Amino acid sequence: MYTKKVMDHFTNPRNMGDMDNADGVGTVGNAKCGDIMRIYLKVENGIIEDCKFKTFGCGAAVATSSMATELVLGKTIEEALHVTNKAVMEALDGLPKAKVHCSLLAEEAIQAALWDYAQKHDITIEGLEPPKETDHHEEEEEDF
Amino acid sequence: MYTKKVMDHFTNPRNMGDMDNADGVGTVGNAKCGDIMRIYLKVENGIIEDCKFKTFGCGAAVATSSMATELVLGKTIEEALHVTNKAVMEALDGLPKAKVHCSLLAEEAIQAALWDYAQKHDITIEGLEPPKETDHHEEEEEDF
Amino acid sequence: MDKKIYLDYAATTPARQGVIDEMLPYFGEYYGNPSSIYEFAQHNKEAIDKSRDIIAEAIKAKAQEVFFVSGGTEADNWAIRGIAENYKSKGNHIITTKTEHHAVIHTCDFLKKNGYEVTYLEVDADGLVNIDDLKAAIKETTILVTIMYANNEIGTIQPIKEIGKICKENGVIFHTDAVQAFTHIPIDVNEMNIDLMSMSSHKIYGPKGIGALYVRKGIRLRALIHGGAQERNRRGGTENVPAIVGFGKAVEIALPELTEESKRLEKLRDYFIELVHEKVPYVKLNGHKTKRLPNNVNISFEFIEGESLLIMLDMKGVCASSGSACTSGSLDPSHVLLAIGLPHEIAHGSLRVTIGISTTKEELEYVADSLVTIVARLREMSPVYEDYINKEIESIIETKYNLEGVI
Amino acid sequence: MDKKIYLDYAATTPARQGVIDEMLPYFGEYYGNPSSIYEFAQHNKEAIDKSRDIIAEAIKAKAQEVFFVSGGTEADNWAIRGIAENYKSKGNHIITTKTEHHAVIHTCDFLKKNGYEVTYLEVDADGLVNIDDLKAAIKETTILVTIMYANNEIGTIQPIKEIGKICKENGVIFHTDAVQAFTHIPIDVNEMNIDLMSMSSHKIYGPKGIGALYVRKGIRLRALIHGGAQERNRRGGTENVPAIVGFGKAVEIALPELTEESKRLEKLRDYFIELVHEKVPYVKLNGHKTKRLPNNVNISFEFIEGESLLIMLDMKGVCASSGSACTSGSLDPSHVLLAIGLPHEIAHGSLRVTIGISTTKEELEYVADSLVTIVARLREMSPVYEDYINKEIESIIETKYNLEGVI
Ligand SMILES: Cc1ncc(COP(=O)(O)O)c(C=O)c1O
Ligand SMILES: Cc1ncc(COP(=O)(O)O)c(C=O)c1O
Repeated sequence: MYTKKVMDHFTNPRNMGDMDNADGVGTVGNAKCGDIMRIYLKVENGIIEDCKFKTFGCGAAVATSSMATELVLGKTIEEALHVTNKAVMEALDGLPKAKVHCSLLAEEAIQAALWDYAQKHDITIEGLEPPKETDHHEEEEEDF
Repeated sequence: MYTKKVMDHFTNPRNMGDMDNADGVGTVGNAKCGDIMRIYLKVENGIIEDCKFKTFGCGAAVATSSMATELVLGKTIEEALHVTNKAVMEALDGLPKAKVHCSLLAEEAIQAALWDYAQKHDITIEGLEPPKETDHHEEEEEDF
Repeated sequence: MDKKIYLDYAATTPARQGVIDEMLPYFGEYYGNPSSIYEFAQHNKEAIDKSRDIIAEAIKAKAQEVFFVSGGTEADNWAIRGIAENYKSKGNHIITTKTEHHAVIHTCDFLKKNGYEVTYLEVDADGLVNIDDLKAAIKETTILVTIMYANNEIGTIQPIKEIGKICKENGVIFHTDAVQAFTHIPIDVNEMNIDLMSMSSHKIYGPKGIGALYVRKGIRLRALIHGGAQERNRRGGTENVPAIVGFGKAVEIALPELTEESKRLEKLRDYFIELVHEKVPYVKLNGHKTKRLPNNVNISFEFIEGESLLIMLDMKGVCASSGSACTSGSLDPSHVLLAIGLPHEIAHGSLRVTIGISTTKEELEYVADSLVTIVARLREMSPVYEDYINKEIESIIETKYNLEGVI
Repeated sequence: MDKKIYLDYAATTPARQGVIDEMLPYFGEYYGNPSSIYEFAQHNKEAIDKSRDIIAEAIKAKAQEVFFVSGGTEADNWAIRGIAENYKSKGNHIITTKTEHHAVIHTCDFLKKNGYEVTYLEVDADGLVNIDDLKAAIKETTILVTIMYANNEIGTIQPIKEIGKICKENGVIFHTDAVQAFTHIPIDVNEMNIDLMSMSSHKIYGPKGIGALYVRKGIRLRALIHGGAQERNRRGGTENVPAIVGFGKAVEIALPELTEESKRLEKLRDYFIELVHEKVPYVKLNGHKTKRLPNNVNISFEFIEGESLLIMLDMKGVCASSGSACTSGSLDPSHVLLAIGLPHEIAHGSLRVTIGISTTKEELEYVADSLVTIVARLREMSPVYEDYINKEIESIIETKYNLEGVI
């Protein structure tokens, strides 16, 4: 069902854990849809120096959050903003159709953490929207 | 599907053939229902001295006509009248439900031959009705 | 019975050894439920996908257009009822023919009782649908045309490509029951404009209890069997993995052999037809002479009845059929034979011989010889033949069909 | 993966060797179509009759009341839709529960969309239907009550005898989906006043793709699959002989072992439940503690999500399920767990372990030990658990269910 990369990131998640004195923390998802992701950021001079995650969710949820942290680590805020769900999926060699929403969640988790960082440090990050409750469940393929 | 007795009478039909100068001949059934039976009788002093049949029809049709001839041979007309389809079926150790109509046809064939005999010899046989076109097809078991 | 000559391949076929071998591990070893998440069951999911690919490729369809069902009958029911119910708002008229398999006819009958209008097209003496009749029958309210690819009793192959073209031109959905045609004659659902197509495994040396329905992308087909999310939500029920694997394997084996095997069968078929006509008088071939399944022979023997004939053949080790297997046990003569205009008298006396992979020339010669004896014997017993000999009636085959018989 | 511990017997079972051996000759050797007239095929007819007898006897029914279908799903669909359509003139109201299998729920949903009124009864926290609710729901227009015998996810066994009694008293037809109960607990259709009952072969060590519907004599059940005269005109389609034979054999083997095997399984089941509760904190058993299938364990693990749990178990060679296999792939938590009132948070983190003939105590101990590690690992990764540890939230299991957990 999952690619080797997904399985690797699920079984050996990178950057898993919490962070004391994080500069930004973002939590997205909810128990109803079965996935909750939390991203911690440490930002220095506009560069993401450290990034951690915790995830409650399926294999894809864990893997996408792990991959997302990898992708933003060492990047500028600008660059991190452009780590899209597509980039996460590609880096994982793809996801099953039913799991695409996990990659969206990972993208949002990064943005939510950046938003929190901006709020706390009273700065404005261009193009960054406040996080909102969304539901990424796909419609059933066709309705008969 | 068929009992051993039925198969025996089908493969080795008794009294199969036609008869010159028969005293009575009865033909029942029709091509539509797929069974036609013809019975020939030779009657002497009120006793069935000889009896032959020809049958167009299924295995059960052949077997019941064969058995019917056996059952009436040597009997008085009176007795032959009482050779019912039940008697024929019992003598054959039974018939599949869908084939019961064959035994009715055999009963009717005997009676038709007796009727013909009575007509030709201008006598009345008590309890004997003129043959009529009937259709013995069973209703389907239940209609859903 | 020592000898067994099986000549009822249209009723069902043995599963090939290669098919059985392929299925076997899926009963006790790879038994996982393909919907399960663990590796062990994922293997079965892949096995199903592989079969789906094979079948899709065989008819030039996409894998997502192939749905597994429990057999040809379910495929027919699903296609017809599913379309009827889903396109009700568009119309309530269905067109079919008088020679369809009971799975189609009885489903149409059922819909007719429930507010649909059904046109049962006549066929000609060879069993062919008239294209002009079809054109004339299509109207505003027509939502579905369901016409079989090839007939199971008389083997006649319909002009499917023309039918498909007309349906397309008129915006009418076209379903075809290809149970007898699949892997016997080449099928291309696109070239033939087929929207839905029924297939069955046990007619092509696969296992019983499995079949497939092709559903063209874009066709909305309401589920017939509701349940779990199997078959992309369209057909509930734990997948019959071994059977699906076996079905796929059967297609995989049959397809490359198609051309050669059908040629071989056609030759045998025509040889047997000739042989019977040579050796037995008052016989008539039913179905079209050339637009005919390679494996089908259907012959009426005048003055005798089919069941007796079958039993006597059985006693000589020959397995054949009269009408279709599904209707045996019923007392009415086959609706197909009546539809091609056969009088009851000779419809009752018809024999279907369908040949297959194991059939040899020698077997057919043996059967032809057996027929000589058996038919003679049954005619000797027949009051109808007696009437003919006594010149009380005429031979229907002689007078109506101008087929000469020699005694 | 070297080790394989299969604990998903409720999803499907391997066919027993004895079953496979019994089926095998019917693929390539006794392949005849049972509707055919010749001796060769009559053997298969008898084989089918034998299986029918075995199954009828197992539920104290008559052979003519047992109809073979393609599986539990078809049986459910047929029973519900068949009754709904045939008794429409009497009424349009159907009663079921919120914890039925999708084969039942989705069929009811379908009927609801098509003019029927459906009452989905609530269940209590253990999954049991309230008899007074049922009584209150029955009205003039009620034509059918369909309540499952035992639940496939949480194992809860419904008070079928009481339900049957009430249906009888009210002149309402009663169908039960006994797919998970059949051959696991003794069933007597007369004593329990069951009018229709669904059974499936692949849940009881028989082959996939075959099942049966019991239909009490006198119940008029419209055909769902129209076609040939098979199954006494009620279910068309060439009979799946090998599968029917295998199904019969599976019942024949299972029945005499029922009492002893269910005792063994119950002991294992309760041992495992205890073990997990001892070793893992914040866990909750779902389903009734004693009115429960002998082979079913369903446990929620707080703060974690089920799919991750399954994958990690899989990597340790353990095959288990979360919710029912049929709904995996769907993202919603199981409708059954929600129906018994579980909050989404813990419904998502549930594990179904279903044991069977090969299950040993050692296997379950291994699984319990694995769970200790895996659950700890997943909680370490869980932001919800972090919130709990930081006292930002409370444990639902502790507060709502008063089940103490030790860290
Ligand atoms: C309670 C219940 N009903 C019905 C079914 C469907 O049975 P089948 O998979 O044979 O269609 C299942 C199993 O999937 C089940 O557990
Ligand atoms: C033309 C045709 N359609 C449908 C069927 C039904 O297929 P199955 O027996 O797989 O249900 C058959 C065979 O019985 C057939 O010959």
